[in-house]
Amino acid sequence: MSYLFHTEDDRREMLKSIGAESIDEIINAQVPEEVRLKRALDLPPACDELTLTAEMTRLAARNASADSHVCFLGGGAYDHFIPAAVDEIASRGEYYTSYTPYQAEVSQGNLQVMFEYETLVTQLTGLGVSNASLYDGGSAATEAVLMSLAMQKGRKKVITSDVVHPQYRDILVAYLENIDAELVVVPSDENGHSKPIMDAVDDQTACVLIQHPNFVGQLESVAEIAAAAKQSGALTIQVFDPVSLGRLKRPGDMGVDIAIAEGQSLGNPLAYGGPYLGIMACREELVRRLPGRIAGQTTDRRGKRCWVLTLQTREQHIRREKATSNICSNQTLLALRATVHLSLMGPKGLQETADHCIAKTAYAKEVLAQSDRFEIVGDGPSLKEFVVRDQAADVAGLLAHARAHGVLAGIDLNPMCPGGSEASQASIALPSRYENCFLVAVTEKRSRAEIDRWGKVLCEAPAMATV
Amino acid sequence: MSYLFHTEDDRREMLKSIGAESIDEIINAQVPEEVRLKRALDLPPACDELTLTAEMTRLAARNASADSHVCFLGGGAYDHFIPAAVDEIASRGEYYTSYTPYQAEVSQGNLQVMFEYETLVTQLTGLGVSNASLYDGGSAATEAVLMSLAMQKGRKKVITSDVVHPQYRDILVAYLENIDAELVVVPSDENGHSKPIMDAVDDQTACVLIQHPNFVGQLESVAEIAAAAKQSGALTIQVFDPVSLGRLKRPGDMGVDIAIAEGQSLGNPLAYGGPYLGIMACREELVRRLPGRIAGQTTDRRGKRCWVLTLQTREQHIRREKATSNICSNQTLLALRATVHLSLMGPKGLQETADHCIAKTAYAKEVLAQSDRFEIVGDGPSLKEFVVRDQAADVAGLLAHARAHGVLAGIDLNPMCPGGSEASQASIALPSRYENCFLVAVTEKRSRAEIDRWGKVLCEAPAMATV
Amino acid sequence: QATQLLFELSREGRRAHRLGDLDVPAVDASDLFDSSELAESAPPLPELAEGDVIRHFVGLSTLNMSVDTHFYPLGSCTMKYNPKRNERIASLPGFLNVHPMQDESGLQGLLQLLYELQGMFAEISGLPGVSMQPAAGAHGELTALFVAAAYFREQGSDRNVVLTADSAHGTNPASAQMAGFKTKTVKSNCDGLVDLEDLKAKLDDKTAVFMLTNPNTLGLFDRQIAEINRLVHEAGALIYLDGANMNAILGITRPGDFGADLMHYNPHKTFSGPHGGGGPGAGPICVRDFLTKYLPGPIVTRTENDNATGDEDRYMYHLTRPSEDSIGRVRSFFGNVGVLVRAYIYLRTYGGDGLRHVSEDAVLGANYLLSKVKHFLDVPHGDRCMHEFVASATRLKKEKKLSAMDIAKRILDYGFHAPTVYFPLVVDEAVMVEPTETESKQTLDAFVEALFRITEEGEELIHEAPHSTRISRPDDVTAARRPILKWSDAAGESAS
Amino acid sequence: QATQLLFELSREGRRAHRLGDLDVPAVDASDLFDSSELAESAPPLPELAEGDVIRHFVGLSTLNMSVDTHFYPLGSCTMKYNPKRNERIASLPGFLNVHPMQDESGLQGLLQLLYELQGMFAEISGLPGVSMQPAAGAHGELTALFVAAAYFREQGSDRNVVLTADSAHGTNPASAQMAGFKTKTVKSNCDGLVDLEDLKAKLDDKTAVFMLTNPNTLGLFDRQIAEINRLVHEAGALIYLDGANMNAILGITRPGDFGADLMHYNPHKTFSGPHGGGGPGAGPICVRDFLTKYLPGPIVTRTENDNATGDEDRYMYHLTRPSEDSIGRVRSFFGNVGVLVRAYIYLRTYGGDGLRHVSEDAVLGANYLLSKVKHFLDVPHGDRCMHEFVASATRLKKEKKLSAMDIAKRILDYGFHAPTVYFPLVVDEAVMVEPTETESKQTLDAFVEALFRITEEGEELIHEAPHSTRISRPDDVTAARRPILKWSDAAGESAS
Repeated sequence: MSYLFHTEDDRREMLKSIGAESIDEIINAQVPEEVRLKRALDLPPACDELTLTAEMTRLAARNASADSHVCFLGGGAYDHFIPAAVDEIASRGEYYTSYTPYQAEVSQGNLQVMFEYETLVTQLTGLGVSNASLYDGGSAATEAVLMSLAMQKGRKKVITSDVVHPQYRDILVAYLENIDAELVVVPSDENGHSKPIMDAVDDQTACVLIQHPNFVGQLESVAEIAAAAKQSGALTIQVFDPVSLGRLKRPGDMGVDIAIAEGQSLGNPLAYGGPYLGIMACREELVRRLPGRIAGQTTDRRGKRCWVLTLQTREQHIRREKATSNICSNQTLLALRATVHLSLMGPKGLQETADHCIAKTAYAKEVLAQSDRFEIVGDGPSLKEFVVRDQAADVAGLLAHARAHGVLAGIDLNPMCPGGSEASQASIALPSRYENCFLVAVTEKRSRAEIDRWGKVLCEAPAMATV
Repeated sequence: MSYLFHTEDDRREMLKSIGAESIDEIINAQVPEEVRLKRALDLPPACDELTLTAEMTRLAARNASADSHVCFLGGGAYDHFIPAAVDEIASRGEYYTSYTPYQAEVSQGNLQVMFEYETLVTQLTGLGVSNASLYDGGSAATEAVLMSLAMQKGRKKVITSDVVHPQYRDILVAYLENIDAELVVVPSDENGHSKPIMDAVDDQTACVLIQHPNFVGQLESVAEIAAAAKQSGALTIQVFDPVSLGRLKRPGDMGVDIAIAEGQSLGNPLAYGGPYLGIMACREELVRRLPGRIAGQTTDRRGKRCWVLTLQTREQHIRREKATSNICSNQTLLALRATVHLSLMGPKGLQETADHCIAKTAYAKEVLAQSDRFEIVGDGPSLKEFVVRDQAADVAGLLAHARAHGVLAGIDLNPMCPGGSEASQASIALPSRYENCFLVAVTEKRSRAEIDRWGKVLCEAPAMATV
Repeated sequence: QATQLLFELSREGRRAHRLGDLDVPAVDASDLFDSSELAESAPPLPELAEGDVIRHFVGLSTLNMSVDTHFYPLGSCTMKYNPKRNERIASLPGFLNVHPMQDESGLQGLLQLLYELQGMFAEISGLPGVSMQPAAGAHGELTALFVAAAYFREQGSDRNVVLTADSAHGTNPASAQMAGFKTKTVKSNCDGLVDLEDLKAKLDDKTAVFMLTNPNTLGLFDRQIAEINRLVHEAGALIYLDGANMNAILGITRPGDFGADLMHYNPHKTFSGPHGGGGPGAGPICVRDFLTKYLPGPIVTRTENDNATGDEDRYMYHLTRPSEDSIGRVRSFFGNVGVLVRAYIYLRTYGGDGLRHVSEDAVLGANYLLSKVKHFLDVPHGDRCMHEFVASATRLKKEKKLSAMDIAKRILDYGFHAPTVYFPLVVDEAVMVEPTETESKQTLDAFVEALFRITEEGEELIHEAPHSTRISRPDDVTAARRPILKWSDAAGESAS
Repeated sequence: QATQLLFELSREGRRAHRLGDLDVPAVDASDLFDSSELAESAPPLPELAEGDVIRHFVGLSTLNMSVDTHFYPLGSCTMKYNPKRNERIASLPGFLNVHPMQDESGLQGLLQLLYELQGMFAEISGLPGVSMQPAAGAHGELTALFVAAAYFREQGSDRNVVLTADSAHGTNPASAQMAGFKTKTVKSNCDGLVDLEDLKAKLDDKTAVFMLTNPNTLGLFDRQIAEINRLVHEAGALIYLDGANMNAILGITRPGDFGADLMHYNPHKTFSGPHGGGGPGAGPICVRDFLTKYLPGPIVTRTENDNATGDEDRYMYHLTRPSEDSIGRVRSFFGNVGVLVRAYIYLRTYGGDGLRHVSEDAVLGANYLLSKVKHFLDVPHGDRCMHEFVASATRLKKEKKLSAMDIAKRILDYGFHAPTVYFPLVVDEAVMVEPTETESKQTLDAFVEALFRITEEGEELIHEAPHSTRISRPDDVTAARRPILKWSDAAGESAS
């Protein structure tokens, strides 16, 4: 049977040692008759590798992928280039078939990678300390908020903006629902900036959560907002884009207390949204409230430098209900990929990537400016993402047309606007100004020819509605 | 620059240690001015990984592959299934980035694999000894002939049949051209069997080279031919198909002296013909004339069992012009793949694979029997390969039609028949009875639906010529 | 040989990744952006060549034990063989390079897979409502408790207490606390099962959920399950099943059939993972009908396709947004799809019958080890178990100063990963062994032999173990007291 | 821990690979085939589970040193970094799963690549005729000698002697012999270069080919090359260049420009391989115009496509069968395409300028090592070299009984692969070091430091080296005298 080892002889000898007649005897002695399943599980029959590989290949081919189509989708997940060296390393069994490094002596590989990852994250963010990763960007944002609430006992207010990723806010709502905290979502200004948030901060505010560049691709006045928060005694949490740091100022250099990011863009495949990599860094003073695993340096009994999991007294397996979080896994394999990716990038590679994103995004905006049908929404420059309004008010039709022509042209923002299918409550909606709009991301992977093709497909699409 | 390491500082320090002003100074001191290239090489400009990957992906997509098309091609290379575990192992850097195991202490992995490979080949063939691999099946056949000539000084005649792979004979002709030997190609009988070869064997014959199953998919009377050869003091060389040994008798059990095979079908990708794996096994008495690397077992200074390259006195780096062959590489990585593949197969898996080939081939013959246009050529049962005559005499058009419908339906035999573009001389031609024929291979990978589709495409193809 | 850090290998000016020349007009960032927004220089990442990077990380990998290299009987973690076909298939571009915000019409293949997987999870658990969004087991626990909380909220109930077993994983109480519940601990009885009297005493009209692990962390199936089921439900509470130990009962019994109202799976354990050095996992949850509407979404549904041209497009698959009553999201996008795809391939590979054999062989292997180990190590909870068992080194500690930790460290020298030690907390000097179904009898015999030898070895040899690893017994205390959590240039650290 | 053989792990009845149920009518082989043709049972292969197989071969891999894990300064082998992009791209189904008997119309992408690669090989060598069929360097040598033989045959010439240098690779004379030539050896002079007097003495009207390695195996570029060129050609013979050392001269000088009429490449060395544990390689050859018609085929050619729709299909690529004068085939199918695809990617990655930098850095690295090593090891042929150099342990052997082999064995303990030893034959106790361009200065410094330490270490320590490897100094003599070339059940061997 597939991956089983025991031959009939093995089974016989093993049962003899146990002193049982059959495996059923062992099981039935423990599992009461009344709860036993009396039939076989109703699953598809066992399938061999050849047949299953063929079937799954057909299934995979029925999906439009960033390989089969040209991808301009972003919104928190990006089609950045992944060097082959990243896959080479991450496909080594010693990494992907090992577990949490409970025995440091036989886990120095993973532990050193975690320590290097943490160091890279601090270099990237300009903050003092990083954990070894969390589930994803969205849940990491919420963990940062929970951490802020725990740091600031008595303060119950969490302030964020309506141009922070709607799904990230959705998670926040779900978590805060069950605890004693209040979420305030402050409307952005007409250009999609969150400066108004500054006026909402008060002495009840535990933290301010902003995204920079934000969900609609605009930059925020991070330093100003962080300064205002600090003045009120609140912490500032920034959702950042790792690639943007090839050019933009680092969170730590702008007064941010906790920086979180979706690490997918650092060498991790799109994978329909997961597994992804939650990056979290914070100021050193906050370290004992940091959720998740942390690797630290120490020496062994012979004085050799080595690495271990540390500060475990924050964790659930020791502290149980008093832990900083219930998280006991981390995304080591994805953190490894990010570590290899950043090692290959180096400062120059990261900067070059950001520069290519900037130039190609600017070029894409120009290409679209040639059609009266489209309007670029927002007043600021873009790193790699921007919003386009379809004056023909037929975004769904437009994007379907593009997909039929091999282009994933953008993300329809209508469902996220008030009343939309993904905006079940006001706190997670986008401002209504993004109705009839779509979000476009242009990474360094998009060639001029692809951008031209994207522009052509969009500009030549039939308009079903009129202005 | 791509994979280079030295920074400008490094270069400066290194030159200082050398005592040179520049790299040019070092080079110019050795390479005379008159032969130096005074211009840059005229190659395409350097290309980065992102751009090159995209370009190569487009180039690859322009080829019809056994993935994009349904493949019924054989003729010495087969679309058998390769389990994922084979790729997993072969993609480990410790295997594919190492070299010939000159230092046994740090090459026990490769050496043990070679020893296991050799053992597996002896188990597969029923012969006493195997080398660690040769370039491919075709050149291995010629090496076997050279070995036979060397064993039998004085005998100059090499006898083979016109249903041995035409390309294998082509290689033989090229090699024998330069040495004192005579090649006799005996015509097969009207059903494509090589029994007539028995009458050609005489006391001048060094060896008889047959293929079983042969190029046109027919079985040969191997035991009878080998007995006849033996009686005349000649050696028998059999080209075998590893997968066929799931059911057919092993070469060693039929009196064959040297067995060679193309090992591609044991876990190695089609790869447009290479790199492939030349398998060679022989009776133990012949071992000191065996070409290529051989790994053997010994003990180390502490008495531990271990493996080394052995019998190197046969080889060119010691014997130079007196070596048994000039071959100093071997196809370790492909032999590794075959070793892993056979380990996964086991006796049952190999048998099951042969059984599926047999049943699916029989089914394919039936499917084609439904059309008057086609005739199965040859009287024997097939393991996985058979010849079909197109009574409409339009094989090229037929196969082009099939390819346009996503099916690589067979190999056109016309070019290999007398006067054809691949039959530059009589000794490498197929018998003229295979004019207007194509060769079909059906592996275990072909589903019933694919065979039906193949049959439908062929049967519905327009006939440009008439009977 | 030194194990240098990336940062120590770095040399200014060295490079690996480069992009080509821009094929669109170049833009100077400082023209486009306000100077206050731009960094003065790129982040101070290390500078390496591609060859550096490969040799560094290949080298580090060899310092790990892993399933691919060693027997890994880490109790409660189900370190089974990770099939290579899963890796290959999950890496097909049509699965790997699909964007999470794509339109469902271009995702029919993947959605079909996820739809069928939902059904398989429901069938194996006996619980019809499935959400595959949670990213890990603990995340699934938390999500299930959110669902329970939403349910009680809608009921207008003030139940706010979660009961957990004293043998439970630490995540149970931690998740309960994060979901806003108070926690109380239910004791184990001397058989290692739920102490029914203690359970009865703690069940009241404030009890929201009893979190049960069954088989529990001692590897024992609680034969009082029918009674527990009755007691908890009669008290008006829900039963949550921690699915960490599902590898013991696949096709044998179903949580939905023995009383669980909610549960999570650990596909990275039960459905062959892999574990990825501690992640990623996934934590799909299954719930009873009446709890389905609270699940986070989206969920995959299907409809008949009126324009079908064959079997392939007989159905249309849809991403259905959660209902108004849904708890909302617990992470961004759909879930850990890469992990789920592997679980699907695993389930299709075994099928229903095969899955039962998986559990049977897991149980067989654990009982076989138990039958051997009990001759030289105490096994406090009897000579039968499900897929794992817990021995105790208490006697050895008294007699030979040989602790569970010493055994764990010394077994590394024999080429085996250590069992889990000091968990569950209810067993003193616990040594928790889970062989899984994918180890040969030869391997199990070799492991027992090594374990036995250790109990006979000299104290000093063992207290200084491991001897064969690159490092031995790192100083955890200093690591926590004076944490060094990143490499620092200024620290002038040197490799040793 | 024991390293068991596959055959010792085997247990009857265990299985890994299985096929599904037949979807066509089953056929009983014994009905279809004559019983005399069928085996009584399947071959006695080992029986293993998939988990067995993976752990076995992953484990074995860790017993190898490789470029990905260690500095590998094996002289004459050019163990440079093997780019990972090459592996990824060469594995695209459109390259990997293409059948060798496919029609050229479905192969336009691959044929374009091969066509362009032919052109690049011609440009780098300065020789216009290219055949990519040979499977390895030695195979290329042999093929080139077949070409030379065909040429002289057509000329009606009875030239039947090949001259080889005494410092040449052993394949040179072996190939000459296989191609039907007699061989004579030309001596090296005290500078390590071709002894011109000896060459003159041996050149006569029987000389067919002079086989030259330049730079030679001492790492020296023969500065007499113009004179050699004149002498050989005036004698009516051809010059063959052994391309093993091309890594020293890319873009610096071209064999065609310095007199070679034929040559082979080792793409697995010069163009980044990989080496695959000893293979596969490839051995494309380049020849002068007048030799082109003798090349084995097919060759790729191109024509303008009249129906082109864009840049992509501007040309049609063709497989052109060899001419009537061709020597025929030297292997089946096209050649080692997988290796050639990697070479193409490598060449495209560097481009022309980059390729010259490759050689420059290879030369820089070798000279840097030489500048350090010469202080404690004799380097008989001066203090300048191209991409490699040969030191001699003769003095150490006399003074401290420290042989080249001892150095090679001891350096393994320091975490480096050994240099090539005892080759070339013209240097006593030769230690041949080739660092390649893809090693950092840090690595080169660490290697020199280790080498120096060894010269200072105690005799006994070194004679018993290596100490850190699983085995040490295997008994080669017994291995050859009483060869054990396969595992045998009957032998009752046991792992140790």
